[in-house]
Amino acid sequence: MSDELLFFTEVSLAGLGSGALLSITALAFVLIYKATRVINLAVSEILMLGGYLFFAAAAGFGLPAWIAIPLAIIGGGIVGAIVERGVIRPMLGESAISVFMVTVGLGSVLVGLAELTWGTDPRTLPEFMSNTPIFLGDVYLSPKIAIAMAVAAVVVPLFLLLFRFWRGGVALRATATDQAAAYSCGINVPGVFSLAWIIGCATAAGAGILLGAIGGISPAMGVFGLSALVVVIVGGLDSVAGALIGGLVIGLVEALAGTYLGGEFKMVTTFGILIVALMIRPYGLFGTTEIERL
Amino acid sequence: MRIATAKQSYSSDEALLRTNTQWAWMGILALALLAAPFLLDGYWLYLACLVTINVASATGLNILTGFTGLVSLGQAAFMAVGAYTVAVLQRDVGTPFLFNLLAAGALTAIVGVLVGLPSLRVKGLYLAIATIAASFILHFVFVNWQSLTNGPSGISLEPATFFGAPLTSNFHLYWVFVPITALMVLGAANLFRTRIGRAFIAIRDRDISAEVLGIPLLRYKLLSFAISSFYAGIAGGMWAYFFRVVTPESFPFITSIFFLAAIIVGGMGTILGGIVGAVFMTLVPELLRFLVEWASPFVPNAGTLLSPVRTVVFGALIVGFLVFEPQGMAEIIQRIRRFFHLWPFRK
Amino acid sequence: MNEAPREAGRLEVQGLSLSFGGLKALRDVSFAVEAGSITALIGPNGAGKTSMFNCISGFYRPQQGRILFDGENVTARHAPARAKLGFARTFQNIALFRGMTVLDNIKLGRHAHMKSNALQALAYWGAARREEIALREEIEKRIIDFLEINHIRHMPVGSLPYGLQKRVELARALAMKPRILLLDEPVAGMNREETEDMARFILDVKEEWGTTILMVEHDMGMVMDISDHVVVLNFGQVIAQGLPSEVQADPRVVEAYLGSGDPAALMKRINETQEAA
Amino acid sequence: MMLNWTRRKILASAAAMTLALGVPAIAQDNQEIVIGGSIPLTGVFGFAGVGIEAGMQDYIKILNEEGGIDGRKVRLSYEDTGYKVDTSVAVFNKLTSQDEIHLYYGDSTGFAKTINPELDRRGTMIMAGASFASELNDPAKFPAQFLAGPDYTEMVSILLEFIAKEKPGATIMLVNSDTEFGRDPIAKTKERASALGLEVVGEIITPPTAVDVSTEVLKLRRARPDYAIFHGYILAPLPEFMNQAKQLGLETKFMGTFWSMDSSIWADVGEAANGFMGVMPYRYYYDTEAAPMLDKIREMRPQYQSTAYTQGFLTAMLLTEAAKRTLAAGQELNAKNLKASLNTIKDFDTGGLIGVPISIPGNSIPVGRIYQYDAAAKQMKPASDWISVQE
Repeated sequence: MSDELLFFTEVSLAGLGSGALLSITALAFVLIYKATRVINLAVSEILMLGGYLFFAAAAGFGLPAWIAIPLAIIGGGIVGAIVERGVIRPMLGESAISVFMVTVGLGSVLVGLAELTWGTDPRTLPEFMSNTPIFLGDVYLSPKIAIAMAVAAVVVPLFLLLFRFWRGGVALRATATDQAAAYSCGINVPGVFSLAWIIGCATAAGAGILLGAIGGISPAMGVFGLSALVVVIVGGLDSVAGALIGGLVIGLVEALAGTYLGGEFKMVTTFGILIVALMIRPYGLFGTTEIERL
Repeated sequence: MRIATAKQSYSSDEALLRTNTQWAWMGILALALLAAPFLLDGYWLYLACLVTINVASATGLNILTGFTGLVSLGQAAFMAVGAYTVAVLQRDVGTPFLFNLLAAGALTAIVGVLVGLPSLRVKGLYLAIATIAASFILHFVFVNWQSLTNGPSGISLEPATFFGAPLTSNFHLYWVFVPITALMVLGAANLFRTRIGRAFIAIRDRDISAEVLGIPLLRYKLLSFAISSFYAGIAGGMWAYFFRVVTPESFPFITSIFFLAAIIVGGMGTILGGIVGAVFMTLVPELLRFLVEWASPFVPNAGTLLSPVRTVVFGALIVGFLVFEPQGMAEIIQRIRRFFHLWPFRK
Repeated sequence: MNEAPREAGRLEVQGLSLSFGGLKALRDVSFAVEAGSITALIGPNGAGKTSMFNCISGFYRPQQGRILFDGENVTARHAPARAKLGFARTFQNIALFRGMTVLDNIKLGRHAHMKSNALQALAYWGAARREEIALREEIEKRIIDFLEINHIRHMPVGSLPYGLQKRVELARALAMKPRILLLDEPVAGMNREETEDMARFILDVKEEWGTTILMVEHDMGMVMDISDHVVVLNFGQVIAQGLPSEVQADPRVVEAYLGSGDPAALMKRINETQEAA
Repeated sequence: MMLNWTRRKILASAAAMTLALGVPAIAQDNQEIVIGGSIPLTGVFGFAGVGIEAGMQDYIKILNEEGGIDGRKVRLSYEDTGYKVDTSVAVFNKLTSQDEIHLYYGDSTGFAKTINPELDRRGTMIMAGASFASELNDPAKFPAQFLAGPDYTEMVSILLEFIAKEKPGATIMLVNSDTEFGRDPIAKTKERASALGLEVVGEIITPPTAVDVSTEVLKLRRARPDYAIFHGYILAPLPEFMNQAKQLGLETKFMGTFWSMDSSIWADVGEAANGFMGVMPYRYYYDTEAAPMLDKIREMRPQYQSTAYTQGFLTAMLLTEAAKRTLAAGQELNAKNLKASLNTIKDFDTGGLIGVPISIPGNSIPVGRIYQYDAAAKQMKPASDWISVQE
């Protein structure tokens, strides 16, 4: 392999790897949107919270990673449940924008609470992943990124399968299609809402652990969620496959733009793609088009 | 209890202030605004100027989001465009203060129309996200168009002069900012007693029906973007004269959320809402400062709690108002007003 | 201002077809609405009446056919342009703007005929001020009195009872300087007394304003009482048209209303059509 | 009596009113000297702010125990800014309306630039702070400010001097965050490097929010520079860079500037941090070379104190030194006199906080020294002598 090609391959792989991380985060958005039609911007902060919960369990209580990780994920789910019951359900029937802004406010509350609990200093998570470099032939792949890819490779198909075959997943899909009809079919719609929030927030918390392991944690790390939001808009707000493919595409494009144009072009390329995507396919590559009525 | 006043003519019934009580309140407000700079110390005068700028910007955002129903998270970026316009004009051209402000408004209006173009295809949250994208792209321009914006280090401004008088201190700026903002608020109030304002509200309430009733949607959405950005641009211009330095980091994304929060808390779709929201949201963090100061003898490290507490309160206000008082503070004020209208004959 | 009502227009629909995906909502529909007449468009649920209205007011673009207004082809015109031309409509599910008062809702109808620009509006000065005050005067004198809604003019529309809301919608349509009024179920959901009031207002509009009126209505009694001409749609096709008395006697119409013997199939069609609309 | 008491109360409230209304209080001879401070106790810079505050307080305590300035006590009046410019400005306005302030500590480049016109307008105080932005090192544009150390360009120059000596002709990669802070020294660094015969083989700009730096590491690997100079970061993403570079077997030496150089932030990183180098204008708390002021600090604070602490301590020392010299000359405390007095500081002994006697002819103190992290000892060890880039 020529040097140039090798470099390109490595950059692309690294891009796909961080794209995988975006995909997992995007999944949290999609799950919640699919069931409840809420764009939950607080996913970003749940992500941050996941990192901190892991930090508290692993560094604070000295628990081993295999206990700390599930604890943090469950913690994220619990926060999701509380939030759904506490502030989202009373907003049922309000405009999408209002609920969106509620999640924005919620995000701010969570950041403040994290700052009060853990302080504002950035921190490093204890090492819990292998640090052995991975070489595919001559191609180097950062181990943490490889792990992110592996996790995405497991989690995304898992969600696809769950949606298709598991009862709860079917209920979720039914609710997504038509709330009233699902309700009249005896589906526990509020239950489905809670479930979606729990799974969504747990996913976000899991993504937060991965993210924290790579870049450390800080109350401001939720900004990452904005990039994931771009992914879901490009991929389609209600499409699991869209989250996967959107994440990989954005990850790849960011890596290539960052390498060949310069790091300052990463964000602007992402948002440029977003605008183009909105103009060409307003409901994303795989999203469902909403029909307007008079 | 006040008896409904008989109107002499339709034009008096179309006026903004229709009752003596309203005139009286307006008079009190005007007196307070006149007396304020003589009574306030440096700190409060600084806040008064900041509040004035924020009121102008929030009123602009309210036109777009509150009245037209187009959610924008790009208000900070629009203000930045205005601030940069003022800075560049002053540095390179040397045009006078008022001209610069108007130019800032005009240019920002054009940028606003461009940013509003996706409303051709998308609306609601998708549009909100498009405005986020636009603000990041604008930020990129501010950082990288070195020759114009001086890159990351930004532009410093000389103090403005207003008909020969230098506007150096907050005391001076107050006398210029308050009338400008008052005019802007008056303009917004006027707008909503004409066909254009009605068209905006119609688009917000039922956009498709509005079209059938003869309102070209895209044109009016873009017009709303233009007017709202015009306001943001002027507010940004005032901001530039106030702080006298403009950098890409002067208008972070959180500022956009701040303004959206201000109109949510104040009341979307009412002129009063934009005003009280901006005043309230600007002053709450400062009031928390006093709260923390007061608590410091009792709470260890109270000083380090201020910032997180502000973050929590900021979020909680957004959530709280949306859940419990979606119409905002303006509605609370109306309720109090109605109460006194009927007083002493309570329901 | 106090202008005279604009001249009534003649509407003609020629071979109109509209489909959503595979579903044909309208098939080759043709009929005419004579200037100054009251024409009723009737048919069972899902017959395509509202789709027809949506085509006429410019919200749907038909795949085939033409819409002529006083001989001019308006098929390609956008909704706002048609509004300006004199198409004024009300809506089946009341499309008043809840954030505005009754008066503002009515004023909104005049939008397309006003000229003030944003700068004048911000200053409330010049043309904007003159226009607004003249409009207010005209609405007070010609519409509010006419429709007997003086007592509610400053109320927010959301708080009004259903019947009054319908009346405000009519008021708004009148403010549009209509040359043809399109009324989508003007008395749906009204009690007897309200229905009679509305029928009287519609007749008065015809008498005093001379406006052409096309209405969709289910209330057969009222349709037969006030219409000059009736067009019957079923499954997207015109199955009969003529004088009320002729139509009433037409066996195809009777069959359409009583059902074709397979209620389940009919229901299905109806639901599908409503979905699409 | 009653009447008397009431009258006094009225007078007191009247005085309070006057204060509140912003009428300047009549200066008293023995009035205390207040140092104002917009200090980031929370936010991304919170770790530094806490140290800064402690350092300033400690120096003020020492000073007051020695009798203050010209018999006048010194007090620090400060508030948390959360490292947000608008909050810093609000704090500035609040503190200056409460007290007569001639000395000020500001927390960021953004604040330093934002408040500069106001400083010039008031002409009553001088300011130093947590920013070492090169732009501030311009007495013409920032006449009322100074930096208690080298500016960022000077810091990188010190690193370059060191590299030129250690490995002439070395290749260098610049890694900067896409922020004002990060981009600050880039342009000048290239000039300086070529003057010293060093080769800048590339520059990497990372988005401020970037967490994953894999692609950047690949760039580094491709260029295989002898040195990588990081600027515009505190910690992240440095450890990840160093980790991956180590995995890839790169020989590159990693270097940083002042705000990345505190040993406590590296303590958590572990083995990967070993060998990290950077420029430090002050001595570390645990330095063994003779330094009477460090002895005093260690006496007051038996625990490790951060470099931010030293920065705060030294800034307070220089601010008050300027005030001391102004008053000694019988001059009024205003920006012009204070700055002029500050500029008279020549071959000044900081009690060993800086290893060489310092002079402040302009706005900065362009001296520093290279330290290297020793992961086993969890300490920064000196790797060079003191280097001055004063021209």
